[in-house]
Amino acid sequence: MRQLRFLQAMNEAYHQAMGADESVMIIGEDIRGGIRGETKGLHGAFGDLRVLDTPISEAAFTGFATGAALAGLRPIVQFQVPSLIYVAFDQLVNQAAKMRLMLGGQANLPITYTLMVSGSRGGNAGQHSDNPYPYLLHAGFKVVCPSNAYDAKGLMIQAIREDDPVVFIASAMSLPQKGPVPEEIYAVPFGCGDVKREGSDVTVIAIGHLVPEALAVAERLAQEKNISVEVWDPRSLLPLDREGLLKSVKKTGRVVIYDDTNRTCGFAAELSAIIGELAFSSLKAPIKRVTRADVPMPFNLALEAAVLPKPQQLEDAILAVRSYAHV
Amino acid sequence: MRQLRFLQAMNEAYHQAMGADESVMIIGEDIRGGIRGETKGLHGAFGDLRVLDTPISEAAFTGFATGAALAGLRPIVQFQVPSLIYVAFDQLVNQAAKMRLMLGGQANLPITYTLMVSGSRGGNAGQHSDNPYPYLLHAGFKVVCPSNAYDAKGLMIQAIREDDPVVFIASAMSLPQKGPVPEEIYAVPFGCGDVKREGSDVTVIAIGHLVPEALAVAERLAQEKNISVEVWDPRSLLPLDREGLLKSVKKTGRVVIYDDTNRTCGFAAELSAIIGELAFSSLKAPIKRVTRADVPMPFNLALEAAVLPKPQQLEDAILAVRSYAHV
Amino acid sequence: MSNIMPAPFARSLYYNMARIRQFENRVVTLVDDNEIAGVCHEYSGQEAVAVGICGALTTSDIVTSTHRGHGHTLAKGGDVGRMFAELLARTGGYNKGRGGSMHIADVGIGIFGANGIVGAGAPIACGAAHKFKAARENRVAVSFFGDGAINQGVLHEAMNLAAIWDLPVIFVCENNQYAISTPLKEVTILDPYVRAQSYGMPGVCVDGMDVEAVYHAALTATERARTGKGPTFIECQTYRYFGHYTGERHMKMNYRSQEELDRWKLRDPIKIWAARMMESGLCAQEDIEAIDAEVNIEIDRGVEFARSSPPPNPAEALDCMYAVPYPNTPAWGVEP
Amino acid sequence: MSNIMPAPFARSLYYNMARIRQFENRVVTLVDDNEIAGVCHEYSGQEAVAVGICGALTTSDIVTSTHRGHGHTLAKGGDVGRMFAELLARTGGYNKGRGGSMHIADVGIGIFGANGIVGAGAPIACGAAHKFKAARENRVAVSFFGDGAINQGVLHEAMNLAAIWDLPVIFVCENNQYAISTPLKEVTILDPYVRAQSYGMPGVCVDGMDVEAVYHAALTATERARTGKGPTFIECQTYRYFGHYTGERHMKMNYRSQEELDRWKLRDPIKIWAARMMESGLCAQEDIEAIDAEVNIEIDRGVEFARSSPPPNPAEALDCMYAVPYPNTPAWGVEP
Ligand SMILES: Cc1ncc(C[n+]2csc(CCOP(=O)(O)OP(=O)(O)O)c2C)c(N)n1
Ligand SMILES: Cc1ncc(C[n+]2csc(CCOP(=O)(O)OP(=O)(O)O)c2C)c(N)n1
Ligand SMILES: [Mg+2]
Ligand SMILES: [Mg+2]
Repeated sequence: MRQLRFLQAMNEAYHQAMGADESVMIIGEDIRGGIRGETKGLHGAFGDLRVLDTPISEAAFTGFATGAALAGLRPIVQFQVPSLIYVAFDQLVNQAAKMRLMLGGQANLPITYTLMVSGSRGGNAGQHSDNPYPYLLHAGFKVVCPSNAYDAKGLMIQAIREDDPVVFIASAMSLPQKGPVPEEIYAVPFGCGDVKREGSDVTVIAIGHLVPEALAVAERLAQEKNISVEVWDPRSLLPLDREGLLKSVKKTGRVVIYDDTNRTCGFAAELSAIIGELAFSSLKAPIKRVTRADVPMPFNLALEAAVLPKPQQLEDAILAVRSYAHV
Repeated sequence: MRQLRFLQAMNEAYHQAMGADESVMIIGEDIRGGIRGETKGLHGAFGDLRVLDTPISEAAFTGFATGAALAGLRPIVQFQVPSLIYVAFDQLVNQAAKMRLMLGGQANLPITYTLMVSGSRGGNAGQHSDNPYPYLLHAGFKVVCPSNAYDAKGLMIQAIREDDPVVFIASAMSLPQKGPVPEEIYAVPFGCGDVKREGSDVTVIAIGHLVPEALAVAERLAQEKNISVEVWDPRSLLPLDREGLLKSVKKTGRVVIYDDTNRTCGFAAELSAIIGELAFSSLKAPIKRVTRADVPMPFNLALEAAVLPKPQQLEDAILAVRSYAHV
Repeated sequence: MSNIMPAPFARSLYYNMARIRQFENRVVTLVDDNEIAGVCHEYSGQEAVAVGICGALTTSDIVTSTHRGHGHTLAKGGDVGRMFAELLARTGGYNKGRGGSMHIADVGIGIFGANGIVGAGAPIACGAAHKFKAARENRVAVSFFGDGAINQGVLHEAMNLAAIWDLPVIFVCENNQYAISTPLKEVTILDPYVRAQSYGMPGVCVDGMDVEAVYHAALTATERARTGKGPTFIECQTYRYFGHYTGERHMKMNYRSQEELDRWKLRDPIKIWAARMMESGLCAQEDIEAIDAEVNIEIDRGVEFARSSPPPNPAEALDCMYAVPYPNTPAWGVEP
Repeated sequence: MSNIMPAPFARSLYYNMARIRQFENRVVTLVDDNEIAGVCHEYSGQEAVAVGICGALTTSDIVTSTHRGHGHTLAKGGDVGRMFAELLARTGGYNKGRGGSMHIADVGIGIFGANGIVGAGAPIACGAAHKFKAARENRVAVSFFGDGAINQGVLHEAMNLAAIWDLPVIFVCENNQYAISTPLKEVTILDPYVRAQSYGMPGVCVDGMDVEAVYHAALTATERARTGKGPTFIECQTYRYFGHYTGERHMKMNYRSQEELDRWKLRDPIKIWAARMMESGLCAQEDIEAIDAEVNIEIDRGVEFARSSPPPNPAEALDCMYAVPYPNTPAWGVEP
């Protein structure tokens, strides 16, 4: 099959979704120019009224999308950098996320928010390295976090079709990754996790760009230490495929969560709490979280590496839960 | 000892802290008027330059406090309603919380943020019922959540003295509660949880205004069912008194977390994850979370009650973990 | 000017103002009787603003409203019964009892919702306006907000979007002189409408106690909007008769004086309009009384409807969160 | 005007501009050589703004800066060596290698930090200004921001606070015509300084390629601020020579033309000032060359200092987060 980069897969999803449905529009900063490429060609194909380059006014253009959705459009909102959601946080959390329930279900809000270059990308320091999905999960947004180009296209198509607000995490580390992507339009459904590698000793739950890293560690451990690691990718974090998750956990009884966001009240905590409550009797070892440390990203690359979750930590955690014996 | 309401204890803490230290100032909306009473008398006592009534500009006055702190003041920032932090979220999360690390420690930011009437107070619906501390914990803010008037005064004094940004949660349900409060100025240190009731069968970790509810349930279960429940109040959520927490958990081996914030990626998830990893071998039953449901608060009071964590749910959870037998 | 206004229309303005006034009076009673939970922000005194503006709108135009939203909703054609039912938190309410006073909406007739966050409705109106413009629909979006909102950043961002994209939006600033206890003159130097001008859009100021003046300003603005010329900002000088919200009557607040209140009440928008209609021969005293009586009945019936409407089922507390729910999503607070 | 400016001061303006220019040129080399990680937003072309404004400040005045912050920091008296050390992420850097280009600060000499979030520095400057006013200190706070920031709500909120409280703040809008690829004229109708006027403060527009013009505007503004008369807004028309950031050279961007760039370069702030100084007899060609050479040495030494400074210890990656850390706070990503 044809290989595309994650970024190209996003671009194709945009083109196909906008081509298929006149009500889809996109709004954000510098998207005509298409600095990174994910919006390339959209302005030429769909014009000024469906491809809106905005002033630096995130709060307003986020609210704008809410109003456009209430009036019948399906907006895509691009955040140039993930931490810009904070400037628009009221319009996200107090307005868009709450609107449907507050309205008693009178209207749908089919809005897709794209968080470009989520996570760290080497020396971007404190304000440009966040991976802020736990905030959005806590607020009740549907959130998808694709780990490869195929899932990126399919989850983007589904996000745009979904009749609720959805946040699409476009991880900095994933954007250049290549993978097979069908040419036709297709959707990856929400709430369907994916066993990216089967295994029987330990379940590793890896999120987004950490999935390939986890696969590499699993491969190495299989070869070097004969340990069978299952790598489970939730794909959509909310809704979460609990059934798939618990199936894997019940099989292995040993769990490591590999997640590149701040630790406290992060997504790894949520997964740990769910598993701890619902699969307690299957657990043969404590659930280990391997996450980002609880600080803004320091600029220095060695400090950055020290703050980020690392393959070595994952390996250590796998070995620890694998050798853990109930006392 | 003299009895004060939680709200009066806050007011006394403000007066004493401002009296003791000239650099303490307070800024917010309608604080001269003192609608609720927590800021009563401050303007008369300390004047225009230390008690600032602002326009409806939360983002700006939050940033203002950051600048004032960098220039040497110790600002208290009052949010009239907790969900107003979303309007100021960039100034909180991208600026104040990250500033010290980004500066390489060049300056301290001794700022206290007070979130008035946090939580639900009966029919205030979707935008006025949030208890948003998980967002702030995830962002790295120190957060205190006092459950009674004594702790309120002591934690407020400590918050104002602390050389870092601290969020003080003033729960709607706690504000009218009375309790003994010493007249002199005193601080309750951070990172020191409090066993509000000793017990040996089950540990209930209760947050803020749920502590009195948990105590009532514990009392009832002791009398009616002879179950010995320990009620542990973390008081400061970050820093967290892990030692105290784990001591209680290791004693009882059975845990219920009673927390009035949204469930997903909430504080209960974090506690569950910590305990699951660090006290795994002591656990005799799954850790149960009794939290708020994952929706904005519906207006109708019966729906509100259905969404909030309830004593009955706490009791059920205690009974369930108490009778749980490892299979 | 009144002589160029057809009598039925003039009377409808009166009718709509009287409806709001009586609605609010009943709200106060229902709050006192504990039939309404939470807080309500009464609109009394400001009726000419909502009614004058909405007089220039059709059902297909939309409005975004504020915490003080009853007046806008009624003026836009909201049903009294469904509004009371919402305030009483019943299933027959506009929002099925999920929204309450601060979120009442009827999306079907273009009421995109009251809003508990000051200023937050402005960009939402802009987005709807963009849809109208893009689809070449001849519709207008109106954003109501208070004088306090003029210092919220998002309002400025929204005004700029509307101006640069020539959106069919009308920004209506209800300057009732206070934001809770804070006088406008302490927190702004120039008048609100001056700020709008700095975005390159017309900003005007009208007497917000004069429904006719408001209506004519709205008419100019809607014509501008409908002909693709872009947004307008209308500041309406007005006053609220009650406290900031229902709770204020039980508090000692002294941010404004009785004399000031009395002075504004001399220019009561409903009385002024009744007098002017009669002067101009558009109706007689009996007509006014007939309208008042009619409204009275409507209010009674509305309360009756609301009281007879069943409350929502707590088992459905998580309904309405998503159009497409999934297993365990949204999650309850305990594992089922 | 130049003839009323003392020669040493005039030369210091030149010296500071040359320092910024050479600094940025070296930054580009270091980025290309992979000695600097992340991105840098070069200030070349805009030197007259930073230097003209900071020329009217003393060390005790403070500035808040932007993502394009090198120029402001240097003009405010920043040390070249410690700046390079920060860009090279060394312990000798201003922020001990924790901040990098977008967060360089020297709180001690009143540089409250570059900022990666557009507009975010404005309220921070206001808070510092309040401290100066409350403590009756004769100090001023300056907030630099780009033309793009004019559409961020928080900037408006901050301007209003400064205006109503007569804060000693100067808002400096560096209008370099673009926000990344977005031309200002597409996203705003009237000029930025007009908006400031709507808050009741003086708003002026000056030639941002003319250091003398900028300096005189700054002098007027600082005098106003220091005498308790409140804020001023200064728009400086300028241009950036490089792309939005270091990465742009490797991209095909066509939002602006080579002709436009060439036209602006004809009015290069450094060349213009050198010529004017010579015309006015404030210095000779040799003086200019001497300054250039001096700066050259300073830059070399700065890079040398930076390279010799040790990198931070990864075990200390969580340091600096809190003034008062606690056990496990901040937490590492794995249990220790
Ligand atoms: C962003 C925001 N800040 C503060 C509040 C709390 N609050 C509710 S209404 C109000 C005053 C609003 O004043 P104004 O806009 O003049 O409207 P009015 O109440 O006078 O109709 C305030 C401060 C809020 N709801 N939203
Ligand atoms: C609030 C916010 N929105 C968007 C960005 C991404 N961004 C970084 S710089 C920039 C352009 C800023 O333009 P301007 O203010 O004119 O400054 P200039 O780069 O021209 O100096 C943008 C959009 C950001 N950092 N912060
Ligand atoms: Mg008002
Ligand atoms: Mg610019």
